[in-house]
This record gives sequence, C-alpha cells and structure tokens, in this order.
Amino acid sequence: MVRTASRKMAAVANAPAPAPAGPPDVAVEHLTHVYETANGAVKALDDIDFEVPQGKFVGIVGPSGCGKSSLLLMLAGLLQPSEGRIVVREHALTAPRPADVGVVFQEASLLPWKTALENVEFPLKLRGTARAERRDRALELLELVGLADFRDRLPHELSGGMRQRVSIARGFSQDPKILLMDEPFAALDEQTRLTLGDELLKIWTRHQKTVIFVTHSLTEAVYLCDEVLVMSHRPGRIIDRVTIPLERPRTYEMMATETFGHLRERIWRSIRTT
Amino acid sequence: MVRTASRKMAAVANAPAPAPAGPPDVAVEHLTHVYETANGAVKALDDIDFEVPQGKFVGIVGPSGCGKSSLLLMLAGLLQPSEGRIVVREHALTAPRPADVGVVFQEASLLPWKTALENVEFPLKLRGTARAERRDRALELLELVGLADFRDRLPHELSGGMRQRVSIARGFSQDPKILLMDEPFAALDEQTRLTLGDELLKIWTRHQKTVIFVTHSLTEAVYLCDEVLVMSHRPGRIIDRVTIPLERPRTYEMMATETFGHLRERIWRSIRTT
Amino acid sequence: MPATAVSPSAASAPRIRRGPWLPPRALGLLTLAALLLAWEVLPRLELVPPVLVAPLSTVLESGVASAGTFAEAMGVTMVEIAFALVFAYGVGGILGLVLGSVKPLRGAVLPLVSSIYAVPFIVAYPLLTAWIGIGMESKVIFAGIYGMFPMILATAAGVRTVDPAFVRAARSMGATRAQILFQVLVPAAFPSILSGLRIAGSLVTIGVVVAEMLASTAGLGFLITQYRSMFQTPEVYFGIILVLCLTGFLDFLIGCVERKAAAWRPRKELI
Amino acid sequence: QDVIRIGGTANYGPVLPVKAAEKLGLFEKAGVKMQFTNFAGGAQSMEGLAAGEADLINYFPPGLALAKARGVKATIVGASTTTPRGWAIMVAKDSPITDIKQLVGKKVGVTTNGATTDFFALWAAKQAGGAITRVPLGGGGLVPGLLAGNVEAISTYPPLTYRLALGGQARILVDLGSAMSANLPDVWIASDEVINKKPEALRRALVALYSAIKYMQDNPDWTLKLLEEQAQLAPDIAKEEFKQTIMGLSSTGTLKEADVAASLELGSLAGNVKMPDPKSLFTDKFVPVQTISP
Amino acid sequence: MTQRASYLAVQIAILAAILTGWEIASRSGAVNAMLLPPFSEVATQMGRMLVSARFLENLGVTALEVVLASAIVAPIGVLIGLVLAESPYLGAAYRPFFFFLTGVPKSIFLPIFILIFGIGISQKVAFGVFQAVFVLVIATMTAASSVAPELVRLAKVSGATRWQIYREIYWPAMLPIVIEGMRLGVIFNITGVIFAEMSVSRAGIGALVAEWGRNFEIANLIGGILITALLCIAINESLRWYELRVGKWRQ
Ligand SMILES: Nc1ncnc2c1ncn2[C@@H]1O[C@H](COP(=O)(O)OP(=O)(O)OP(=O)(O)O)[C@@H](O)[C@H]1O
Ligand SMILES: Nc1ncnc2c1ncn2[C@@H]1O[C@H](COP(=O)(O)OP(=O)(O)OP(=O)(O)O)[C@@H](O)[C@H]1O
Ligand SMILES: [Mg+2]
Ligand SMILES: [Mg+2]
Repeated sequence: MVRTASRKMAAVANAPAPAPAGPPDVAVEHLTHVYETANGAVKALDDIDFEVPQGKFVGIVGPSGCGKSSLLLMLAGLLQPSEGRIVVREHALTAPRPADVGVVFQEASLLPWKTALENVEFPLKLRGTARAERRDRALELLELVGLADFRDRLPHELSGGMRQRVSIARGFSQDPKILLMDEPFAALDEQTRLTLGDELLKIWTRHQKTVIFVTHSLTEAVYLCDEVLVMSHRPGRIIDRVTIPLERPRTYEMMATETFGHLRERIWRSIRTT
Repeated sequence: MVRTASRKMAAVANAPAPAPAGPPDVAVEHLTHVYETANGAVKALDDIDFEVPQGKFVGIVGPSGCGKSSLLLMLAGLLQPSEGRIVVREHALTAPRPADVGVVFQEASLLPWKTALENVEFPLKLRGTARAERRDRALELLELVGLADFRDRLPHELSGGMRQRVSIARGFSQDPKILLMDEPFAALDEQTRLTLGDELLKIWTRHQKTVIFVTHSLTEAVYLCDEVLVMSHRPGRIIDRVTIPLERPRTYEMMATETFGHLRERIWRSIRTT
Repeated sequence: MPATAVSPSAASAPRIRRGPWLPPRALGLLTLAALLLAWEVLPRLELVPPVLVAPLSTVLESGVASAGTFAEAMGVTMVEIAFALVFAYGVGGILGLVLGSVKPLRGAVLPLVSSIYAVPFIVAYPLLTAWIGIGMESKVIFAGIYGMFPMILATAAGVRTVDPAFVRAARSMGATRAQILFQVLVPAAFPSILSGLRIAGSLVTIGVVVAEMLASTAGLGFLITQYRSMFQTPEVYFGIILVLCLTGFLDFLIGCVERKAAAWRPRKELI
Repeated sequence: QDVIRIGGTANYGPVLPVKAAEKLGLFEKAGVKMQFTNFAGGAQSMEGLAAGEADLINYFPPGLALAKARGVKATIVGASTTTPRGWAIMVAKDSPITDIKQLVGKKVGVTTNGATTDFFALWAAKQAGGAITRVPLGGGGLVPGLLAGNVEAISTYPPLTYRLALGGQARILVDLGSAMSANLPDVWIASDEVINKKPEALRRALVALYSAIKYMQDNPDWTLKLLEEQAQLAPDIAKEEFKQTIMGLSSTGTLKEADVAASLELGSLAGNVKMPDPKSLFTDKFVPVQTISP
Repeated sequence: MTQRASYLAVQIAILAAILTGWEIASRSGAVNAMLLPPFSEVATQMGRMLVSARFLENLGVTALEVVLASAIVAPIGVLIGLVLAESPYLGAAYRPFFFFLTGVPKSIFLPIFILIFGIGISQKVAFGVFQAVFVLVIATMTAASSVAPELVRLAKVSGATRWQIYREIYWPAMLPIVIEGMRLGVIFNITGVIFAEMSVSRAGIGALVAEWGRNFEIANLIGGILITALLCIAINESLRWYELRVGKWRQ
C-alpha cells in the first residue's frame, strides 16, 4: 500500500528534467526472481513494480545482495524472470535488445584479449560500423574517461578503476536508448567519480537517454537522479521512491545545500529501516 | 623537498592511537616500479618513501591508476620493486610472508570451487588449523560480515558485494600482523561500509594490528585512519601525509564535526592539486 | 631511516635470478644429441640387434640412396595429411563450437560423440577399407574423422569453461550467435582449442600413416611396412624420420598460431 | 629344465601342433618346457626372435634370408609344410576371371609386401605372364577388399581359403597346393644362440612338435575335435583343414636343399633382392626327428 | 534431473536409430551382409563371447593391462605436463620433444618395446603408457597454463606452500581439462594395448581380434570390437561422471 501510494506521488512530482511525455520506456510488472542453487532456492527479487518514463534518470539503491544486479540483468534481457514481466519501449522483453538496452556491468567483464580501444570498439564492431568510424568514436570515449594514453593496453595491464572506466566507455559506445549501469563508479576516486558523473549527465541530456543507475553512494544518487528507488534487504522489494526535485543542470554547489542534505538523509533513513 | 618536510611533520605529529613505540612495522625506501608491457614501459610508482609504525592505521588515497594496488602488491611480496626496498618487521621483504602480511585484494579473487565458508577457512586450512576450530572461526567471521546464511554458497552464487565481504572475512581469518586492504568496501552500500569499518577498527584495536588501507572514500579515510598518505597521478608519488588527530574510539558523531570536515577538505584539496 | 639491521646486500638490489648454467635450448639440443649418439652407437656395438634398430648413419645413407622413392611417398602422405587436417580442423572445430555452446546439444549429443570416439576403429581399419577403399581418399576420410573427434571434444571442453560473463556482455551488446562464437568463444577458449589442434593434428598424422601401413599402395606408411616386412630396417627408420619431419612441420605451424594467440596472456606467475 | 619359447600365429594350421603337443603332454614327455607366444605374422615372429624373445618360430625361407642379411642369427631346423596346400589365389564368386592369365594388369590383394601371400601373388603374375598390382590389405582386409571390389583377386592362406571356398564368398582361381611344386611355405627356424647353447632342449622341443604332428595325422577324430575346439573352426572347415593342411605337414621335418632353393627362388621374384646360398639357411642337425608317442 | 532424463532419452533414441539402421541396412542388402552382418547377429555373437571362458580370460588380461597402464600414466603424464608447463627452463628444453613425439605413429616402436620389456604384460602396459602419455601431457600443460594468476597470488599471500598451491589451486582449477585429457588418454591407451596384443602376445583381446580378422570371422570381429568399445565407454563415462561431480562449481 505504501508502495503504490508513494509511486503515485512520484509520478505526480516528476516534473523537472528534459523528459517528454509518452509511454514509459521501461515498465516492470510484478517481477520476481528465484535462483535455484544446490543448497535450495534464493528469492532475490519479490514482486517488483515500477515504471521509468522516457528520458528519466532513475537511481536504485539498496543493501548489498538485495537483488539490484539481478534486476538489471533482467532488464537487459539476460536473465528470465521467475514471475512477472518487463516491457521495454512498448514491447515485452524476452531477449537482449541491444539497440534499446545497454549495460555497464558491476564487474568490468572486458574481453582480456582485446586492448582498451578494441574493447570500447567492440559493440560498434558487432554492428558492423566501419573501421575508421568506430576507431574515432572509441578514441573519443576513451578520452572522455581519461584513458586515451592507455588505448593499446590490455585489461590485465590496467588498474581496477581503469578497467571500470573502459567498461563505461564501452557502454557509451553501444549508444542504446536505455542505459543500465551497475555501480559503474564504485572503483573510482571521488574526483574521477564527479567528473564522470557530469559527463554521464551531459550525454544523457544531449542524447535524450533513459538511465537506470545502481549506486551505493547516496550523494551520487541525489546528485544524478530524477528519482531514486530504494530496495529492501533480500528478497529485494521496492520500499521507497524518492523524487529529487533539484533543478537541472546540477552543480557541485547544490551538494552543500540543505535540500540536498535532506534528500540524502531521507534516502539514508529509508535504507536503514530495511 | 616538500615530501621530506611533510614526512618529518607526520612523524612528529603521530602521537595518538594505541601504537607502542619501537621500530616501524613497515618501511618503504625509494620504492619505484616500472611495468614492462608490449607497448613500452609504464612507471607506476616513483621513489616512494614511508614508514608505518607498529599498530598504526594508515590510509592511502589517490586517483585511479596512480599505483596504489601496485604498492600493496609489493608490500605483500607479490611484486618485485624495480628499485628501492621494503622492510617488514625488520626484515627485508623478498617473498610473501603470510604470517606477517595479509592482503584483501581489490578484486575479491575467491576460489570459485570453494563455498563462502571454505574460502574463509582457506588460510587456516593452509596452516593446518584443526577442522573444527577453523570452521568455528570462519563461521564467526562470516557472521561478522553478515553472510552466515550464505556459508554454503559458491562465489558465483553471491552478489558482488557479498563476494567482497567474503574476501574481507578471509583476510581477517588469516590474522596477519599487518593487514593490507585494497578498497575493501568499494562494492558495499554505505550502511554495510560503516558497520564493517567499525568491525575493522575493533579487530585492529583488539589485536594490535597494523593496517594499510586503500580507499577512494575520503570520509572513510578520515574516519578510520591515523594517517592518510595522498598519492599523485601516475607515476605515483606520495605528495602529502595527513595526520588524523581525532581521538579513538571514533564515533559517527565525529563525522559531523568541523575538524572532520576540515581534514576531509584538506585531503580533497591535496588530491585535486595532482 | 629505520634503525634496524638488515643485511644490505640482500635487499638493496632486486633479486637477480642467476641464469642457469646452460640455456634451455642448449639442454634440449644436448639431449637430442645424446639420443642420436645412442641411436648410432648402440646398434653399432650390437647392444641392440641391428635388425630392430639400425645405426643412424646407415639410416641416413640408405634413405639418401632411396631418396626418390621416399620423396614420392612423402608427397602422397603430405597431400593426404593436408586434406585430412582441413577436414578435421574445419568440421571438428565447428562441431565442437556448436556442441559446446548449445546447451541441449551439449547435454544430449556430446556424450555420444565421446562414446563413439571410444570405439577403436583403427583396429577395424582393414574391414573399413571395404567401404572407404584403399586409395588416397580413404586415408583422408579415415584420418580426417579420426582427428575430428579430439578436435570436437577439446573445442567443446574449452567453450564450456569460458567465463559466462564474457558471453553475457557480448549478448547485451547485440552479438549474434556467430559473433559470439567467433569473437568471444573462440578467443576465450583458445588454449583448449590449441591443444585440440595439437592432438587432432597428431591423430591425423597417425591416422594417415597407420592407415597406409595397414592397407595401401603408396605413402610413407606403406613404405615403412613394406621395408619392415623385408627387414630393411634402415629404410624403416628413415621413413620414421620423415614422419617426424612432418609432425615437426605441423607442430611448427601450430606453434606460430600459439605464439600469436597467446600474446595477450599475462606472464605466468612462477611458484 | 630348459625352456624353449616358440613363436607363431596361434591357430594357424602349421602352428597348431604346438598346441596339440602341449595337450598331449609331449613336451613334458620329451623333457622340455615350452612357452608359446602369439605373433601377428611371420615377420613379427622374426622380430621377436631378433629381440631375443623367441627361440623357435614358424616362418618361411625368403623371410629368413632377408632377416639374415640384416644380421639376425637364425637357421632353419625343420620343415613344416612342404607344398603350399590350402594356399590359393581366389576371386569373387561371380568374377569373370577364370584363368590365371586374366590376372595380368589386375589388382591382387596380399597381406603385406614381403609376406608369403605376396610372393605367391608374384608367382601367379609370373605364371600369368604379365605384371599385376599387389595391394597390401592386411590379413583382415583381404576379404573385405575382394567383396567390396577394391581388388580383383586375393592371395589366401589356410584356413581362410577353405572358409571362403566352402562359404561361397569367393572362388579358388588357382589352388597353389597343386599348382606349385614343393617350396616350403612354412619352416621352423631357431635362433643360432639356441642351436649352439641349448641344442638338446631344442631337439626335445622338435621331438614333441613332430610327434604331435604324427599323432594328429594318425588320429583324425582327435584332431578334428582339436580344430573345432581350439581353433574354433566349423566342422566342414575343420575337415578341410585336416585333410589339406594337417595332412600336408611333414612329420619328420626332413629338409631338402632343393625345396629351400625353390622357396628362395620365389623370394627373388620380388626383384632387387639377392638370395643367398640355400645351404647357408638350414641345418639338418635335428632332422629327421625320431617321433615318440604320447 | 528431468533434463538429465530427457538427454538420456535422446541418447537412447539416437543409439536405437543407429542400431536399427544398421540392422535394416544389412538385412535389406543395402550393405553387403558378408561385410556387415545384421546387428542382431553380432549381438548374439557378443552374448556368446561374454559367456565363453576363453574370451573372458583374454578380456581379463587386457583389462588388467589397461588398468595398470592407466594407473601408471595418470601420475606420470600429469607430472611431466606440470613440470613442462611450470618450469620455464625444462619446458623450453623438452616441450618440443613431446610435441614431436605426439604425432608419431607409436606402433613403429613396438619392436623396441619388445626388446626392452619382452613380450609379457609389462610390454603391453609400457606400450599403453607410451601411447597415452603424450595427450595427457599436452592436456596437463594446457590446464596448467589456464590457472588464473590471481588465485595463485592469493594462495601465496594466504601462506600456501608450493605443494599447497598445487593441491589447493592448481589441482581443482586444472581438473576438468586434465580429465578430458585423461579420457583421450585412456582411449589411446586401450588402442595401444590392443595394438600391441595384435602384434605379439600370449593372451588378450587383441590377439583374438587379430585372429578373427585374419580368418574373416566377421561377426566375432565386430562383436569383439564393440565389447572393447563398451569397455572404453564405461571408463569414459565414469571419468565424465567424476568430472561433473568435481566440476559442479562451474556455472
Ligand atoms: N547466479 C546466482 N545463483 C544463485 N544465487 C544468486 C546468483 N546471483 C545472485 N544470487 C543471489 O541473489 C541475491 C541478489 O544478488 P544480486 O547480485 O542481484 O545483489 P546486488 O543487489 O547486486 O548486491 P551487491 O550490491 O552486493 O552487488 C543474492 O542473495 C545472491 O546471493
Ligand atoms: N600487470 C600490469 N602490467 C602493466 N601495467 C600495469 C599492470 N598493473 C598495473 N599497471 C599500470 O600501473 C599503473 C598503476 O596501477 P594500479 O593498479 O597500481 O593503480 P591503482 O592506484 O590501484 O588504481 P585503481 O584505483 O584504479 O585501482 C596503471 O597505470 C596501470 O596501467
Ligand atoms: Mg550487484
Ligand atoms: Mg587498484
């Protein structure tokens, strides 16, 4: 009940940001997932319901192991729901739809035999983009994540944070309508985190993307998102939706404001009650 | 020059915390590391010098790719310095010394064929601890990181944060004199992060350990450490040492204090200048 | 500076591993030389009956004397091996990829494949000639199929051990089945595929030569059996040397592929 | 008691007396121990002898001549089969070939080059008056090769010849037993080491062997039973094997230089091989054997 | 569970189809029944063999040789493979020898084995080992090179001795590939033993098979080969079962 109520609220309060009206880009209905393991079943997600209108930036926060990554896998069409369904851009999702949905995974999962540049090029190569074009595009993105000097390095020659940045660049190069990001900045220092967050916002605004963003940093969640979904402990449920009414473009100064502090506090309290 | 000066300062200012006097646990002298790759050499660390007295909690912060993990690998005896040397507990380090130095790696690196429990037991098993005893100890530690229910799960059945927690528990179970931790809490939500930070402090105080702790969270660095080393961009150098004079035991309330804020700010500024 | 006493020499310079007293290549060559020497000397001193092992020099002499015969046979065998290799690698590799990556096939068909492989067809080779004949094509068919099985099995095993995260990432980026196979699974499974190439390669050579030995009118295997039943031991061993040359050449080719493909691997940690 | 290690192809007619002698207790009676090793063929037996793993083997003179040329020290000590009874050139039952002359230019299957079957095929070619192609198929490949049409004729040995003739899978084109003169397709060959160091044991083994032949030839019923049980031959084939092969065995081992020479002549058909003086190949130190009864 | 059952059903169906196809082809004359007698006939013959003391005795000898050879080749092959993979020095020196010899038809060397080991069981066992060892060495080398370096690092700092690293890290990580090599190896081993028996022996299936071939006893020949194959398959399947059991941790 609380859930439905807050959801209505969120829908109403969702005024700002460059989102045009229209059917939601992502609609999740009664989504449940149970993992079968040798030691019995684990219910990872329980009856998840939400919608993400086109062009929104939605954050997901919740305790470790609550099912955030599982949810993202399902949204990407990589994991079949045990119950419920997912509608992406008005079509029920049954398999990956790379043009619509792209993922930046929690663990970088770079192809170890490809250089940083080749990894970023990979989605373009898959769809047959011409060599020169994809090279330019990939280089641009490597520049963006600060790794232009490392274009010819193999993943095992990069630091943890560098690998994660390559993975982010790869997600951008795929250029999907909807970008799912699973703690993309976890391995990065605060400075890089801020810079990349701003770059992400720029890309999001410029290309009218929809972003679903898992993070553990509440500051980051408030700074980036239009709305933050708070998930409960296992089995994951959505226990709160917090709309972030801060205006766009966001600036670092906002972080010091009282509203920002309150919003952060609000989410923090939600999580702690789980 | 700045380096030596600030180091002197740090040595003088290093008064608080439960550290008894005596020779330093870890001494790093003129440490340099150059990686040879197919695309030429990368200087990862340049002339690093520092000492960690016994029983200190030292943090290392610095931008992504500045050489923190490389430094830790060398402190663990897993990577040979190109120049300079490391002295651990009065003996030059040439190979891993598991009784003296333990590591929690940046990437969890659990043994995929062992369950969570067995992974935590692993260091104990290696040194021939009796079955029952090591089981009890491992269970206790799994409990500590909140994974008692997941003792029989294999790593691939755990979430990213859970894997990292298993890895932390394993580091604790090894019970070395000096614990090196490479962004151990990066994949954890803020709540779990705080809890585990406190547990770490408890273990540190109780067992008189020396801890060298890499983190990207400045708040965490200030909250946990006696001293924070700030590293520069590649090639990594130590550009600042910030002594944290907050008294122990630390409490969450301290985070809201002005001193805390200033210290955080001080480190932040140091990093930004890199 | 720490006021601790540390023996300076131990730590000041990074440990330099003292080079072995003999470079490894030299050790290998030395061993080879020892073997060749034994080969020459033992039969000469009649420590082994010369009808079973002929001294190396005699072997080379008689080989050179019948160079024409051997060259012709070698040509035949090489052509057979080449065709059989193409078959074993091509068909075996593709079947291995498919069987290893399509789950139902992997569960239902792969075990059958390895069971069929367990049938010792080579023992029944003379009987098989009724269907496959005795000409060059029969060797190609037999050796091709003989080598195809380990290729299938090794490829499938390699594919199965690929980290699923890679496949997942590629799928989410829109890779088609073929793209997943050739751009993700093949490079990721390469070590195992490589050992498949090696084992299949040797089975092809063995299949061709043994089939020639059992029933044929041309090729190195044919020559070897013929010389053997006529007790022309030096010629037999010259034939063996030629077979070794063929395997050596094949191994050299595989080695080239290996070096190229393994370039990205991190250097192994020494224990 | 000395051991004589006999090598040969098990259940091959001329080698069967070894089994018979064992069954009849003749080795014991003669005062020697015997150990039998099954070799896939004569050439393998010869290698076994060369490796010092057999003392007395069943093979044929040209093979010995070749082996001796490579330094194997062995000598024929007794005749086994004198005429190639049970050996034949066979064709498919509906083959148009009816005369040996028609073999010219045809493919004839043999076991391996240099084997007895091969020399017989060469002999057939000589009779035919033109070249033939010998195709080595291995023992197991002869019949499949013929049935599948890979070769037009095959050179066969007992009891395969009987089996095919009686079973109707193939037809005898030339019965070599009647077409060829005596040429010793089987002889017993001992290593010179045994001949020199243990002549008495060897003599005893030969006594047991030839006594068994004598007994077999004198007791058809017992022998037929042996053929059926030991060699697992069907009754009609066993009968043929007895009549032809067993009855064709020499019961004294007596060696004639002319027979050896005839055999070597066959060997020289293979071309470039120069055959030695027949005298150098055999010794009649042990023959004729005085047989005993079990 | 049900999935396993359905796989089994598919396998049985395929097998049944093959056998039926064989039976029909042979009975209808699509293939020459003299060369490929109907399966029913072969099966009858197999049944007869399996109760014949002579056959079982020989089978027993072969089985013993195979088991001995496998027991010897497993540790030797794995050890050599490990040494060649782990010691850069010995590896660089001797790897080429192994790659070379793998591709040589081993039957050429039979006379040398007779020379060294005589004709008894030891020769068959040694030859079986010789046949199988190379694949196993190659598989072990592949397996050793695929051990993740992170895990080795981890074990080192956790205090593992060299032996513990091999036992705790290398062994489990290598096992699937080693077992795959072992499966290939056992098949090589059996073929090798039978080949050796066919050439020279005092007992064993190989001698029987050779004789059946020589005398064109076709039903016996095929039956004997099938029984040998069943033996191989049994060993193969038990290795696979073991592999599945120890490899459960792989997704
Ligand atoms: N492949 C799997 N097999 C079985 N259980 C799994 C599997 N993957 C995840 N789980 C379980 O599902 C639950 C949710 O996992 P998930 O990875 O979605 O969590 P998360 O919210 O992403 O956590 P984190 O913040 O730690 O990454 C956990 O309890 C985990 O143990
Ligand atoms: N195995 C390697 N081979 C070559 N270069 C390497 C290797 N490991 C690290 N490097 C390089 O060394 C530098 C430092 O890497 P390191 O992993 O120590 O950084 P880090 O400070 O831990 O970064 P992060 O915060 O992103 O984890 C980087 O430039 C990286 O590219
Ligand atoms: Mg996750
Ligand atoms: Mg790092």
